[in-house]
Amino acid sequence: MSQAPIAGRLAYRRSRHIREQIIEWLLLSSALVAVATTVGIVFILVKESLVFFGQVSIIDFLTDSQWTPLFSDPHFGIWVLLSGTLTSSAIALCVAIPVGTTLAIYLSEFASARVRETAKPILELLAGIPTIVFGYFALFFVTPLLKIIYPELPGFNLLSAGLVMGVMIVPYISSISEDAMRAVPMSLREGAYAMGATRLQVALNVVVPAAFSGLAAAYILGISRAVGETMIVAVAAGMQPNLTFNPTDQAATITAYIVQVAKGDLPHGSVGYQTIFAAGLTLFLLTLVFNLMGYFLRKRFREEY
Amino acid sequence: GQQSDSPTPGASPSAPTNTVIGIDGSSTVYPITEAIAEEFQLANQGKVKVTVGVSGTGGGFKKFCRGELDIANASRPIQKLEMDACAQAGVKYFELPVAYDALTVVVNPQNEFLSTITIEQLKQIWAPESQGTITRWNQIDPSWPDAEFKLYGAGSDSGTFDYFTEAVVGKAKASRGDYTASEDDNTLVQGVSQDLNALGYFGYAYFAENQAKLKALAVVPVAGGAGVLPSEETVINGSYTPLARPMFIYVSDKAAARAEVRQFLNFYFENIATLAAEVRYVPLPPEAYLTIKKHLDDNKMGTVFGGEPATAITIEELLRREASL
Amino acid sequence: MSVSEGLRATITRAKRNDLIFVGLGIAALLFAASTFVALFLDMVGDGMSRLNPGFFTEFASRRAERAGILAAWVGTFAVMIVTALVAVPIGVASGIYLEEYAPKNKMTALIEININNLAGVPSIVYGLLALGLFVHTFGLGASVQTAGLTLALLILPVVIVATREAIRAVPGSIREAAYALGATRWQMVSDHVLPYSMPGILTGVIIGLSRAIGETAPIVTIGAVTFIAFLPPAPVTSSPPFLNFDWLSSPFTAMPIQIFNWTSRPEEAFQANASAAALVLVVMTLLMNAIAIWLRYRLRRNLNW
Amino acid sequence: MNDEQKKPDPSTLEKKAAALALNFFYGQKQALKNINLPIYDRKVTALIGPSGCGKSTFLRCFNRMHDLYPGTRYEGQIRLYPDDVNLLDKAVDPIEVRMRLSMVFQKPNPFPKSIFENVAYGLRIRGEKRRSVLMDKVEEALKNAALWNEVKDRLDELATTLSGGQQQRLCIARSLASEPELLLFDEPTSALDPIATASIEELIHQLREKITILIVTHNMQQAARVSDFTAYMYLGDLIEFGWTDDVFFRPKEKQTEDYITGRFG
Amino acid sequence: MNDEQKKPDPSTLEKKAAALALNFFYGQKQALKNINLPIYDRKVTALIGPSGCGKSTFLRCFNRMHDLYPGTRYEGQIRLYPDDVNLLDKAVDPIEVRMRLSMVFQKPNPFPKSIFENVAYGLRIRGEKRRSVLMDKVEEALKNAALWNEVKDRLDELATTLSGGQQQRLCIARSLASEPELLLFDEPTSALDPIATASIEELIHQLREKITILIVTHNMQQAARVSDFTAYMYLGDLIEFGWTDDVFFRPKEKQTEDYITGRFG
Ligand SMILES: Nc1ncnc2c1ncn2[C@@H]1O[C@H](COP(=O)(O)OP(=O)(O)OP(=O)(O)O)[C@@H](O)[C@H]1O
Ligand SMILES: Nc1ncnc2c1ncn2[C@@H]1O[C@H](COP(=O)(O)OP(=O)(O)OP(=O)(O)O)[C@@H](O)[C@H]1O
Ligand SMILES: [Mg+2]
Ligand SMILES: [Mg+2]
Repeated sequence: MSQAPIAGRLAYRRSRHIREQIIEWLLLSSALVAVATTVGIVFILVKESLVFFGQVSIIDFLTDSQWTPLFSDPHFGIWVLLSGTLTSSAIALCVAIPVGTTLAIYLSEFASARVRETAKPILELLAGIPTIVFGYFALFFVTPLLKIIYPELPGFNLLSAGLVMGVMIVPYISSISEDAMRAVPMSLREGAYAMGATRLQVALNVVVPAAFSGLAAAYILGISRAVGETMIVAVAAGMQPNLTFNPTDQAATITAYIVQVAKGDLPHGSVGYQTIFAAGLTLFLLTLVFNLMGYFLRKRFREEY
Repeated sequence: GQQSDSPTPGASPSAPTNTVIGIDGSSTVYPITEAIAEEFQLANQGKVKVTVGVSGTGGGFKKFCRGELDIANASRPIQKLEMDACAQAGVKYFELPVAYDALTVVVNPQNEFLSTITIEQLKQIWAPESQGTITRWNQIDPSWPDAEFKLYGAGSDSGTFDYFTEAVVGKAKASRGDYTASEDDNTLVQGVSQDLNALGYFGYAYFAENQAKLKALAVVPVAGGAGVLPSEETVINGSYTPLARPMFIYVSDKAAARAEVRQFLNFYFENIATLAAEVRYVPLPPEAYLTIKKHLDDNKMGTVFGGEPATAITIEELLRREASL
Repeated sequence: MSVSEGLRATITRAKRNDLIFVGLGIAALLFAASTFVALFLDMVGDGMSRLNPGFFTEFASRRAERAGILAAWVGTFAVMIVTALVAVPIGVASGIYLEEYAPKNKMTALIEININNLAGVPSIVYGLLALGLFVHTFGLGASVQTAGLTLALLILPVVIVATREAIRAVPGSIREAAYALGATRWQMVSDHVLPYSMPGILTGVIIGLSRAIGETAPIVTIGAVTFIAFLPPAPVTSSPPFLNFDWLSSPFTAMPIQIFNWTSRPEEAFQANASAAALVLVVMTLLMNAIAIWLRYRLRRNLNW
Repeated sequence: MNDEQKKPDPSTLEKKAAALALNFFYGQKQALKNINLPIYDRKVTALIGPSGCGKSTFLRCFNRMHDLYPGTRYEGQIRLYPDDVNLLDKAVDPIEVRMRLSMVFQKPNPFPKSIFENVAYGLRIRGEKRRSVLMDKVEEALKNAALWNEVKDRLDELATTLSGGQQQRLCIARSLASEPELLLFDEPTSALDPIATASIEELIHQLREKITILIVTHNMQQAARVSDFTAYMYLGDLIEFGWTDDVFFRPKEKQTEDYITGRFG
Repeated sequence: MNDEQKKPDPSTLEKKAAALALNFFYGQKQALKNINLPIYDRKVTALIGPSGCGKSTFLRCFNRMHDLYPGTRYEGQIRLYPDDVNLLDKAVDPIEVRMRLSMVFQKPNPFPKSIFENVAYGLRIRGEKRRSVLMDKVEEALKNAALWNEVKDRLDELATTLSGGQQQRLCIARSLASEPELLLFDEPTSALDPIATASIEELIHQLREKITILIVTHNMQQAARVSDFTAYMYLGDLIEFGWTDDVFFRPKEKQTEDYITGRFG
């Protein structure tokens, strides 16, 4: 190719070129803020956790069956808090995934445009309610309600916290799933309808598999929300660190523990206080695992319509 | 200027009317300081601004010892770790007891068999060794029913927990773990009021506001003695022991040098007696306040507790210690 | 029609399943909606009596009947301004970078995984980050700016994702049209992609803000104050330079904190205050969501490619 | 046009279906105007006409596809023989109609399932569960669609991994598996390259031995190549219908001639 | 074919551009193979060929549209006259190229802005800010695109409220406003109805007085109607190029003839 100088009318305009470059760098640096945030989170959590693990063996942390870091006889078994977190999340997901998915399918495949356009915003409003409000709702409304059916239920329990958390997550799941389903092109549905499939058959056999990666994303976000939810469990699940997977028990979760200690009376820098960073790190890693799983699921099953 | 070393947020050296007195710390002390701050600002028509936070005693001291606060609310004396931090940052402080809280042991109002309990019995119930073994009323006293009890208490991150364990079990932070813990005392109230076999403890204010839903137990300090119910009188006369505990504010030396902080502290000690009672705490006798106030005037700084937790501090004992400063 | 009896029975069965599912869908919808209604009525019942003008114009007080939410709503408002001012430019710029500029390489993949992950990081972990970074390392204190920055980081992924989706909805043909006329990349973005994706971006921003507005855990963790009987300094002054940024470093309280504080008061009367404040907060989020829906509807009318 | 020699009078042929005074409306907009068109049994009928003239709309009336969208309205009849019922009758279940009349679309639209499951789908929703029956029918359909050799070793792979032409043949196999009486093709090759197009056209040639076909195409060469009858539509009207070579070489209407020779508009 | 009488030897004509040994690659896939094609000044050149043969790919080389997508690669030259530079040279700024060579797409793609702003956009990015100049040029361009009368009273309305044919003429006006030297049309009428198509063809007729035009079309009738020269492409190769009526009525290649008479594949 000729590298001869190009006639003026077609040569690069330097000023324009430089301006474009600068803009690109600015945009890139904005995108890096998100990376910096993660780095910041990891840095803070790891730095403070190192102090903690300097005094508590990581083996104990992972294997001890008691969590009494603030007692005179301290134990640091994170499993105790994890069990609470996992149980409440599992209850929440048992509500949120079926209800959310059913709703999404209903809105996307069955409901009329009118119903959909009315229902979606209302559901999104549910997602906008401050979680602390949900917390007191669980404690003062749902728990007494459950007690009518099951009088033995303690005043604080994972069950009502989990249920309310599930309701809170429903809109996240239904909204994202519904978007994913609506993105499935009509031509795919028509293919199935043309063979004589009913709406439900089309929904379950064609739309749901086609929207799989979107559904996975919705579920993963739901899990992250459940695992990371703080105020509902702090208020309604009781603060008793229990190694239990029984929904009718009361138990502490990682998040509830952190928020409580963060405003408690412990001297900062003490091992007891440092536990919140170790717990925070655990929580971060837990959600990281779920999110990475979601990412790869999405990548693997990216829709090619 | 007077502010340069006090980076209180919002402080603007050029405009003294914008001065802010930053207070933070214990949620237990909060209602008292809040009441004072409210009245003080009214009396001042907002010329001096006061903020009160609830970061917990630990969070308060953390900021206090970094020089970020003027006053720290504390539901326990300053501890060794925090004294070191303060010393390192060159923060000196006045330790000012402001009122008493009577930790109240409560049961469900429908509980017929309990109205008095001894410290010994409480210890039996709450000791770490009891976890999993002592779970029924009749294990404490055979005349009590054969039913499982449910325990409610302060979160292990709180000063209340530290104090109660020290006073009852004899060792701070020594407690059984299988009880419902909450930082939010209302949830404890809720729990005890709904549970026939509940026993719990929390600050007097929460009992006082919910007397219809709860029943306070008279506590027998030493075996064979008489039960004492918590009240202003029993705290002041020292008979409600060991569950009466003092609460403090800590004022940094630099803040104390500021006119508006002085003004605030003066207001504090003039009004504490009425306001503390209003928010259901037990004020100290007037002469006690005079002694304490005098530390401030005499520039007597430091703590009288040596960084150790302390219990069974009656007002008398407190004053004795204060005098030693 | 002549289809075999067996087939007709199969069809009938399939259609019955359809009906059953519609029932389930409606039940799920009613379930979600009735939770919302129950929650709302619960709050109205408890808090309505406190909703008088004074409630909005009074500061907090130890006397429940005198206490108001002036400092709380002003604080929330100030924090939201900072949050929006930080999150919107950075989030939109990141979204633009990722959609319009980023080459498909490892670094972009990393940024993407990272943003996906941040979207699922529990809010309390952001609180820990803010405590370590903004409060302690940068010494910003528990101020409006700290809370604003924290919540900005928290909603950054929401804004980025919404921006990207809105940008992706702009058809490639519009981009090619602009390029074909000789537009540079940035001209194409600023003249076309950005304006046309505004409805989507705005919706994302508002949804992000309505999430931020109800967040309790992170602000509790950074240690926002609770009693404050004055407002941050006004951002505009009567003397030159007419702008005043002191409000950024002013202490503040926010609606969720106020609610949290009131619910933990011993006096029964404060519970009504808490309900009333929660009601105000919910109505605030409802309004924001309503605005988002309205905007989305209004602005999208013009965009039918 | 390939059967020029044996070209009897259409009225002697057996009909598979017929549109009678068919009108169709999208909301207020009338897309089909009084269409009367016979579809002869085991013949290929091509629908041609400029874009937007209503070809797809007409085709989709046959399997009641429009029922899926609100605001659409049929008038008149489409009779299906030998039962002689009106497909558009409210009392007729569209699901039953669609089980008898299969449709292949412009863009290949395989389900996001395995190749096997795609072809078996029609049988499954008919309640067939026996693996061996399914297997046999799938094989037969894939053979009929001239795809068996290419996919027999990868029946469990995702259908979306096939090439465009293969996907379209898969969609045809999917339609064939449930043994429809009438196959509806809506521009089945417009998204395909010439080679894939040729293979689909070849397939249509073979299929017409057994099955009635109605095909929409925008490609006049294709219509000429594959069909026995051609219908020319314009702006919702049926302008001309007849043997394909008559329509192409001896059009009765000036309009048809203009379109076919490229002078319309 | 309208200019049959005055048909000089092409080599005597002035060239506006020329592809020289042009190869083009999408990643590994070669989409254009050694294309040599002159584009004569102020003539209409039509590109025809079956779907996927590389017509659009070729057209988009001229204004460096492929630069926007990663993994594409040019080889060879496209020379632009009278400057006589290689448009594909790395040292050539694609922005400058696009400012001189304008493109109109298959589907009308007006910006969702006012009619006025659509047409003025090319001038705006050239830095023109004076309202009066913009107004004049917009009017001129709309007149040249035969749209002025229809829109002169509604210049502030959204362009998307126009009908399809009007939108496409608006896109042409948008291209014309910045006075390009070469207009590239990629199937500009394939999304339009016959009436709108006719109006665009009429417009092309008028424009060729002033401007060089390269048009891709899948409609052979259209190529025959509007172009002076026709190039027939097949699977990335340029098979035949010449005066339109020669290519249509006296094709040199068997392949071209087959395609034009509908017998390919
Ligand atoms: N869903 C719809 N709502 C309203 N009008 C529609 C709808 N679908 C099609 N139309 C209109 O009905 C007319 C016939 O459309 P149809 O799709 O049947 O045309 P066609 O002949 O298949 O065209 P093409 O060759 O482009 O596929 C057109 O004017 C079209 O704009
Ligand atoms: N972005 C791309 N990446 C890879 N291959 C492509 C891409 N775009 C087009 N191709 C391939 O390049 C070849 C030429 O495509 P092109 O779009 O130029 O064809 P065309 O002649 O314009 O066809 P049509 O008439 O359908 O528009 C085709 O085989 C096509 O599949
Ligand atoms: Mg069609
Ligand atoms: Mg093309």
